[in-house]
Amino acid sequence: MTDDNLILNCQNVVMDYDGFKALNNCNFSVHYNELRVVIGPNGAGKTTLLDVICGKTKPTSGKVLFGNGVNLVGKNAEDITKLGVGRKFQAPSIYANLSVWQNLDLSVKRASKGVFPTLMGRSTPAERERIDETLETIGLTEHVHDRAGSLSHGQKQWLEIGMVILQDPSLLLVDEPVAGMSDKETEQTGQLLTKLSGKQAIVVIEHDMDFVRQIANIVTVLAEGTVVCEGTVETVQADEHVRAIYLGRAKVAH
Amino acid sequence: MGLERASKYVLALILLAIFPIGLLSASALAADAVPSATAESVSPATSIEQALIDVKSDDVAVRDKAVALLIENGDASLIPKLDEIRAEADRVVRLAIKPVIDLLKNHANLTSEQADTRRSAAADLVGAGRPEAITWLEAAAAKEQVWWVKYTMEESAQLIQLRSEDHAVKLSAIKKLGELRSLNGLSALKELLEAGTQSGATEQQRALVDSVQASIGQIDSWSWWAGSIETLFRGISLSSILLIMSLGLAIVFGLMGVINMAHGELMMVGAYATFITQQAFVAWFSPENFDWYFPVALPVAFLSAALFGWVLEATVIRFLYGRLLETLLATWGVSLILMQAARVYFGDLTAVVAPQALRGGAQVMVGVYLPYNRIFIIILSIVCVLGIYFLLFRSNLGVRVRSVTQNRNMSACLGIPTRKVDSYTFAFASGLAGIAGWALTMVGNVDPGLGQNYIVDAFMVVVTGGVGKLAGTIWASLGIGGLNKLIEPISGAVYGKVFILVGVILFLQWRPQGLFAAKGRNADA
Amino acid sequence: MPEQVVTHQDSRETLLLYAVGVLFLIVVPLLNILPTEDSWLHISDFRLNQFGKFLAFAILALGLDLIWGYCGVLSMGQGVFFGFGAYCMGMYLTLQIGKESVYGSELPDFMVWTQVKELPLFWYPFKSFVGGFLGAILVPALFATIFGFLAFRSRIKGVYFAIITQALAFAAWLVFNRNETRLGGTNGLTDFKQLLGYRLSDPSTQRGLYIITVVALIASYLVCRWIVASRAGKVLIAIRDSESRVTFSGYTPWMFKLFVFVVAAGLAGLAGMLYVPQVGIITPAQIGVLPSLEVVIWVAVGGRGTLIGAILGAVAVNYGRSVLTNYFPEAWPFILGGLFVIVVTMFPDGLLGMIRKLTDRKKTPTPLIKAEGSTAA
Amino acid sequence: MDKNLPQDVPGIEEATATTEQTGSSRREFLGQSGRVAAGVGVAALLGNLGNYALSYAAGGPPIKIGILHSLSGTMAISEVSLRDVVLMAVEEINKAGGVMGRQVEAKVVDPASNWDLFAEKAKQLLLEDKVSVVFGCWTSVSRKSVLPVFEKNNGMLFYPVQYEGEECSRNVFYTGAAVNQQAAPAVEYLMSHEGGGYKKFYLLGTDYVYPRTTNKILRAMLLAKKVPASNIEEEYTPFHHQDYQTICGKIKKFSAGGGAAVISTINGDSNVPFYKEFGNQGLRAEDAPIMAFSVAEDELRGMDTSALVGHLAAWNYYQSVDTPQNKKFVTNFKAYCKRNNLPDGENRVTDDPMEAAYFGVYVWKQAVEKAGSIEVDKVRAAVYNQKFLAPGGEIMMDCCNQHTHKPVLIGEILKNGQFKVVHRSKGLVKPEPWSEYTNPEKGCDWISHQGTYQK
Repeated sequence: MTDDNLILNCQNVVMDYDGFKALNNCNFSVHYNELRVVIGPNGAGKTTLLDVICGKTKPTSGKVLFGNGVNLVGKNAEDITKLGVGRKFQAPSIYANLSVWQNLDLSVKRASKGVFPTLMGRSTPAERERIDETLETIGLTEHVHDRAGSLSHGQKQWLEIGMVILQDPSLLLVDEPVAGMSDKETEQTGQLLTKLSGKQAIVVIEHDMDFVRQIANIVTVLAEGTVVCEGTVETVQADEHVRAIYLGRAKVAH
Repeated sequence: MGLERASKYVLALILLAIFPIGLLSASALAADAVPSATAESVSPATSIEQALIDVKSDDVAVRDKAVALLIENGDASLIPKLDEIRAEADRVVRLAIKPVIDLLKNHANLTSEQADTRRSAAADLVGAGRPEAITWLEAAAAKEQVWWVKYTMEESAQLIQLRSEDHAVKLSAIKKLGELRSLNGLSALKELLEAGTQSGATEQQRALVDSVQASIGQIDSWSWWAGSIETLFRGISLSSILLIMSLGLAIVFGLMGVINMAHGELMMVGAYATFITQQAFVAWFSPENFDWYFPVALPVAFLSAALFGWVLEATVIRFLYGRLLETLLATWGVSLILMQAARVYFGDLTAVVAPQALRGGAQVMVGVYLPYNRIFIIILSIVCVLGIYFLLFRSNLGVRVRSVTQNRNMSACLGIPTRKVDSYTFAFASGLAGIAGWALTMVGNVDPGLGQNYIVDAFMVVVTGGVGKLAGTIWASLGIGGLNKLIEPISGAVYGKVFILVGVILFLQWRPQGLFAAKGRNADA
Repeated sequence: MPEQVVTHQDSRETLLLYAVGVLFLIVVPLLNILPTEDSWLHISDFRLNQFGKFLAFAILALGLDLIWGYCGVLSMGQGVFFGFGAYCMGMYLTLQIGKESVYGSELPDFMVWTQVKELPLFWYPFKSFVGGFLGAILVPALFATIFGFLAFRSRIKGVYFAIITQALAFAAWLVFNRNETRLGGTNGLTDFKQLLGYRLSDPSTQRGLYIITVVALIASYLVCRWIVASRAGKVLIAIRDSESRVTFSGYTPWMFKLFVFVVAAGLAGLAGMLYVPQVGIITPAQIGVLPSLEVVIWVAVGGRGTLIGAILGAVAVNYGRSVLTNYFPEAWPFILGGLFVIVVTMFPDGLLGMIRKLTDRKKTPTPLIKAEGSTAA
Repeated sequence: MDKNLPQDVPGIEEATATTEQTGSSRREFLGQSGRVAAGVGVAALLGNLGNYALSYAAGGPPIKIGILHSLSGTMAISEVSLRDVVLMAVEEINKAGGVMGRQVEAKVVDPASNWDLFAEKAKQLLLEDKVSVVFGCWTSVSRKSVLPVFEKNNGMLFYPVQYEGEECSRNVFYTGAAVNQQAAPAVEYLMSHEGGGYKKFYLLGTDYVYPRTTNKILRAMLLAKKVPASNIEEEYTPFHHQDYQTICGKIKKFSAGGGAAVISTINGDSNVPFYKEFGNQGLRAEDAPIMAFSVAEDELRGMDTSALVGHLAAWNYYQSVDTPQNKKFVTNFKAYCKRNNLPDGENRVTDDPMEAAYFGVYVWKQAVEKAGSIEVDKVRAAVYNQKFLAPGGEIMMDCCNQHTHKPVLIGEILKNGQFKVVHRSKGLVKPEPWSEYTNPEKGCDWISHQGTYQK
C-alpha cells in the first residue's frame, strides 16, 4: 500500500501507557506539501501522535514510514530531525536566554551539528541572509537582538515556528500554535502557516475551529487513539460520528 | 484538616509496633523466673576453714590442695572471705585465688534468676576447665527451662569433657559437639584435627580424626546456614534504616518536587529531641521510670522535626518550588547551619541509653542471634510504610496532597488550600525524618554528623526507586541494603559502597527514571 | 524597551578583567619582592602563596561555571576531578622526594608504613614531570569521559545527575581514604621537597608557581570565553533553556554536555595540579562531598553564567574564609550555610549580578556588545 | 512532580524579578553591615591595644605562642578541649608572673578539621604571627601535614596525643605516648596471666596511619611472642563508619571458643555504634574484652557507657589518678570552664591528651626560662631532660629523642565514664619512636646523631 505521494505514513501505531492506549491502531498519512489539520477531543492522542512521529516517545508497536519508506520508529529525535521532520511544541519552546538572532542561528540547517563543527563554526553570508528572510517572515526583525525570553507569548510562538522553518523540514509538525494568542495574532499565524504550506508538508493540531476553517483543506479527526474521520472541514463537521464524539464527551464532561 | 487525625493514626500504629517487643521481653522475664535450685553439698566446715588458711601458704602443693578443696566443696558464701584474702595477698596468691572465686561465682550463678547470668556462668565455666564443673553444668541443664541457656550448659559440659584424657569421654564429647552444632567447639575440634593429622601424632589422636572431621563438617554446614540467615537479617536491617530515612525524602521529592538535603539534619533534630527527652527524664523522674523516656520521645521527636521542617518550608523552600536544583543547594546550606548549631550547642558526642527492652537480643537458633534494636527498627519501618500508605491513599488528606501534586491550580480552584497542604506535607515528611532519628539513636550516637552518615545512601535509594512510588522506595532500599550486606563480608565496607554506586549508575543506564518510574505523557517533561 | 541579551563581553568588564590581570600578574608579585618587610605595601610570601591557592581554586570554579552556569548541569563531584589532578601532580612530587623521606627509602613514606615493598605499577608514569603534568589533565578528563558518557547518554539529568555526582564524590572520598589504593590514605601525599629541581621551600619557587598559576588562570579564562562565545557556547545555554528544542534542532545534547563536562574536569585537574605544589599537601579531604559543594557556592556567590563571576566568587569566598576563621572560627559553617541559602533564594545572580544591577541603575541600560551575527552583518 | 515544572523554566527571568524586589533595601543593608563590620574592627583593635598596654607594663613585650587545634568540623569534638586546657595553662602562667617576667599571648587559629588548612594555618602562625612555639594537632594526618612547615621554618610544635611513632622530627616535641608506651604494654598485659592470658587478637581500627602503623608493630610483636598468624585478624573501617553488624559478626566467629581479645584503634564517633552492636550481638567483655587506645574520658562524656562497661583502655593518665596535683588540675579545669562559660562548664572532664597538652606548656616554660631565650634552637636544647610534676605524676623529657618518659596505666571503663586503674607500669617507660619489633635497627637521637640513625 505504498503511495509515492505520501511523505508520512503511520501504520497501526499503538502507544500503550500502562494499559491506557493513547494511540490504538492509528493509521494516518500525509501527502507532500499538504497542510493537514488534526482535531479531536482532549485525550484523543493528538500530541502523542506527533511525539511518536518526531521520536520523542517510542510507540509500543506499529510503523511510521517517512518519505521514501524510512521507518522512524526506533530512531532518536536528533536523527529524525536531520531526516527533515520539524516539530513545534504546544508551549513555546525557545531559548529564553539567547537573543532572537541566536535562537534562529542555532536552528539553521547545517551539514554537521556535532560538537566540534559547532565549536568552530561561523555563520556564512548565505545563512545570515536566510535568517534575515525568516525574521521578515515571522515579523521579528525589530526584535533581532532582544532576549527571547522577553518576547510576548505570540512572538515566542512565531520565533519557534521560525526556528523550525530554518531547519528546512519537509514535514512540519505544529502543536496548537494559536493557543493563547489574540485574534490578530491568530490571523497572522494562519497566514504564516498557509504561506509555508506548499513548500513543505505541515501537520497542525488545533482546537480553534475558526482557525481550522481559516487554514485547513483536509481535516483528520482523532478520537480515543484512532482516526475517526478524514475530509474537508464541511464533511467532517457534518459527520454524525464526529458529532457524537464531541457531543457525547461534552455530556460526560458537564 | 485531617492532618492531626491522620498523624495520630500513624503514631498509634507506631506505638502498636512497640507492643510486640514489650511482649517479647515480658515473656523473657517470665522465663527467667525459674525457682532457684537449692545449694548442694555441705561439707565439714572445718576443712574449708583450714583450706582458707592453706590457700595463703607459700608452699605450692599445699596451696593447690586447698584450692582443689575449695572448688569442690565451697559455695558462694566463701566469696567475701576470699576477696578479703585476695585484697591483702601478694600477686602469686592473688593469681591462685582468682580462679577459685570465678568458679564459685559461676557455680552460684548457674542458679541465678536471670537467664543471661545463668548462661554467662555456663559459658565462663569452660575457661577454667575444671572437671567438677561438668556435674554442676549437667545438674543445672537438667533443671533449665530456657532452651538457649540449657544449650549453653550442655555445650560447656561437652567442651570441658573434650579436654578429658579418657579416650571414650573425648570421643563422645566430639560427637556430641557435632550434634550440638557447637560453634564454640570449632576451634578446639580443629586443634584436635591438626594434632591427629600431623606426622608425630599418637595412635589415640589419630583414632579421633574421623569423628572430629564428621563433627567439624556438621558444624561448618550449620554455621554456613546460620551465617546466611544472619547476613540476610543484617541486609534487611540496613534496608529498613535506609527505608525509614528515604520515606520522608521520597515524599518531598515525589510529591512536592523538592530535594531536601537537610533531611539528614532533620533526623538529627529527632535524635537530639530523643536525647533531650532522656535528659529530662533523668532530671525529673525516678530511675525506675527511666525507660519510659523512649516512647515519650517518639512524639517529641516527630513534632520537633516537623516544626523544624515547617519553619524550613515557610522560610526557604516555598520560594523555590519548581526549582529542583535550587532546593538542593539551599537545603544543603540549611543542613550546614543545623549541623554546626548542634555542634556548638551540644558540643560533644552524646548518645542515649537504650531502654532495657531494646538491649541485647534473641537467640533464635544456634549461631543466629538477632539484636532487639534491629528487630525494632525493622518493625518500625513496616509501620511507617503502612502509615504513609493509609495516609496518602486512604485518607482525605492524602487525596488533597495528591491532587495538589497533580494539578496545583485546579486544586486551588476547588478550594484546597494549596499553601497549607504544601507546608503540612513538608512538615509531615520532616516528622518522619524525626522518627528515623529517634530510631537511629538505638543504633549509634547522637551527634551532629548523624544525618550525613546515611544521606547519600538514602538519596541513592530515592533515585533508584524512582519518583513518586512508594513501592519503588521499598524495593530500592531492600536492594541497596541487601546488596550492601551481601558484598560487605567479601569486599569490606568501603568497596561495598563503591560497588553499589557503580551498580546504581549502571542500573540507571537501563532505567533512567528509576525502578518504578511514573509512566505517561508527562514522564520526562 | 525589552531587555537585551547580556553577554559577558561587556566592555567595562573586559577592562576590569585587564586591570585585575595586570594586578595579579605584575603588581602583586612586585609588591612581594620590592618593598621591605615592614612596609605596609609589602605582600608577604605567605599571602602570595595564599593568593596562589585561591587563584588555583578560581580555575576549578571556571570549569564548574561552564557546566553548571552555562549548561545548567549541576555537577557536585568537581572535587573528584580536582583531586585526580592534584594526586597526579602529588605522585610526581612524592617520587621526587627520594631518599630525603623520613624513612630514607626510595619508596614514599606511607608505603613504608603500609608495608608496600615495591612501587605499584601505576606510579611509574609519575616518575617524570611530563607524566605528572599530562596525567593531571588527562586522567580527570578521561574519567569524566567515561562517567559522563554513561550518565549523559542514558539521559540522567537534573537532580539525578547532581545526586549521582554527589555519590561519586562520596565514593571517591571513601576510596581515596583507603590505604589499599596506595595513595596515602587519609594522610594523602605531603612533605614534598622539590619540583623540577627547584626547592619548594624557596620563596622564589613559590613566586614562580604563583605567576604560573596566574598565567594558567588567564589561559583557562580565555579558553572558556572562546567556548562560551562560540556557537557551541550558545548551544550550552540553549540546552539549559530548552533541551528538547535543542534535540529537535538536530543537535545531540548529551554530546555537548559530555564535551563541556570533560573540559570542566580538565580544568579541575589543572587547578589541582597547581594547588599541590603551592599548598604542599593533598588529602582526600579535598575530594569529598563538602569540598565539591563549596565549589558550587563559589560560583553561585560570584554569579553563575558569568566567567568573571566564577573567578570573583572563588577568590572572595576563600579569602573571606581565611579571614573569618581567624576571628570567628565557629561561625564559618554558619556563614557558608547562610551563603548557600541567601544566594540561592535571594541573589541568584550572585555578586556580579548585584554589581551590574547597582551600576545599571544609575544609567539607562548601556548599549551592549551585539550578538555575533549582527556585528558581522 | 515533574508536572510542576513548566515546559521551559525561565529560571533567570524569575530570578531577576526577585532581585529587583529586594533591590531597594540592598544598599541600606550594605551600608549597615559595613558600619557593623567597622565597629567590630575598631573594638577588636582597642581590645588588642589594651592587651599590649597590659603586657608591656609587665616587663617586656608578650611572648606569642600559637594554638593549632580544630575548633570546627569533625575533630572539634576532641580538639576543643586541648585548646581549653592550653589556654588554662597560659592563664595560670600569666597569673604567676609569666615567662621570664613576660606575659604569654596565645594566638588561636582554627584549621577546621581540614588537613590542608592545617598546613596553611601553621604557615600563618610561623610566618605572619611569628609565634615562638605552637601547641597543636590531634590526628596523625594533621601532624604530618604541618611537619614540613615546621621543618622548613624551624618552628617548634608540642604534640600532645598518643601516636604511631616512626617519626623523629627535630621540630616536634611529642608529649603523648609512643606505641611502646601505650599499645604494646596493653597487649602484653592482655597476654599475661593477670590480664586474662588471651591468645587470639582481633586488631580493629579506623583506616589511617595511627591504627595501621600501631597494628603493624603489634602484629610484629605478637608474632615475636609466638602467637600464630592465624590467631591475628586485622580489619579497618573508614572514618565515621556506623554499621558494625558485619564486623561484630566476624568477631563473634573469631572469638567463639574463647581466649580472644579485640584491640581497638577505632576513632571518635564510630566507637558508640561499635560498642553498642558488640553488646547487642551478645558479645560480653568476659568473652572478648575490647582494649581501646582512642577512648578517653572526654570521649566517654555524655556517651551511653552502659555498653562499654568492663572493657579496657590503655593510657598514661586518667582523671581518676589519685595525686594531689591531679586533684588540683581537675578542680582548676572545671573551674576554668565554668568561669569562661564553656559548654558543659563544671561537667567537663580531663583525660590523657589534655594532660599531655597541659604539661607541654609548662615544659616549654621551664625550658625557656632555663635557656633564657625564646629562640627555638636554644629552647629545644633546654627541653631535653626537663622534668615536670605533671598531674598524673612526674614525667621527664628524653635526653635526645624529643619524646616523653611516661607511666603506662591500663584502665577498666566504669559506668560513670571514668576509669578504674587495673594495672600500672613500674616507673616511667622510656619512649621508643622506632619500635624494637619493626625497626630494631633504627633509633632517634638529636644529640649524638642527626635524628633517625642506624644502630
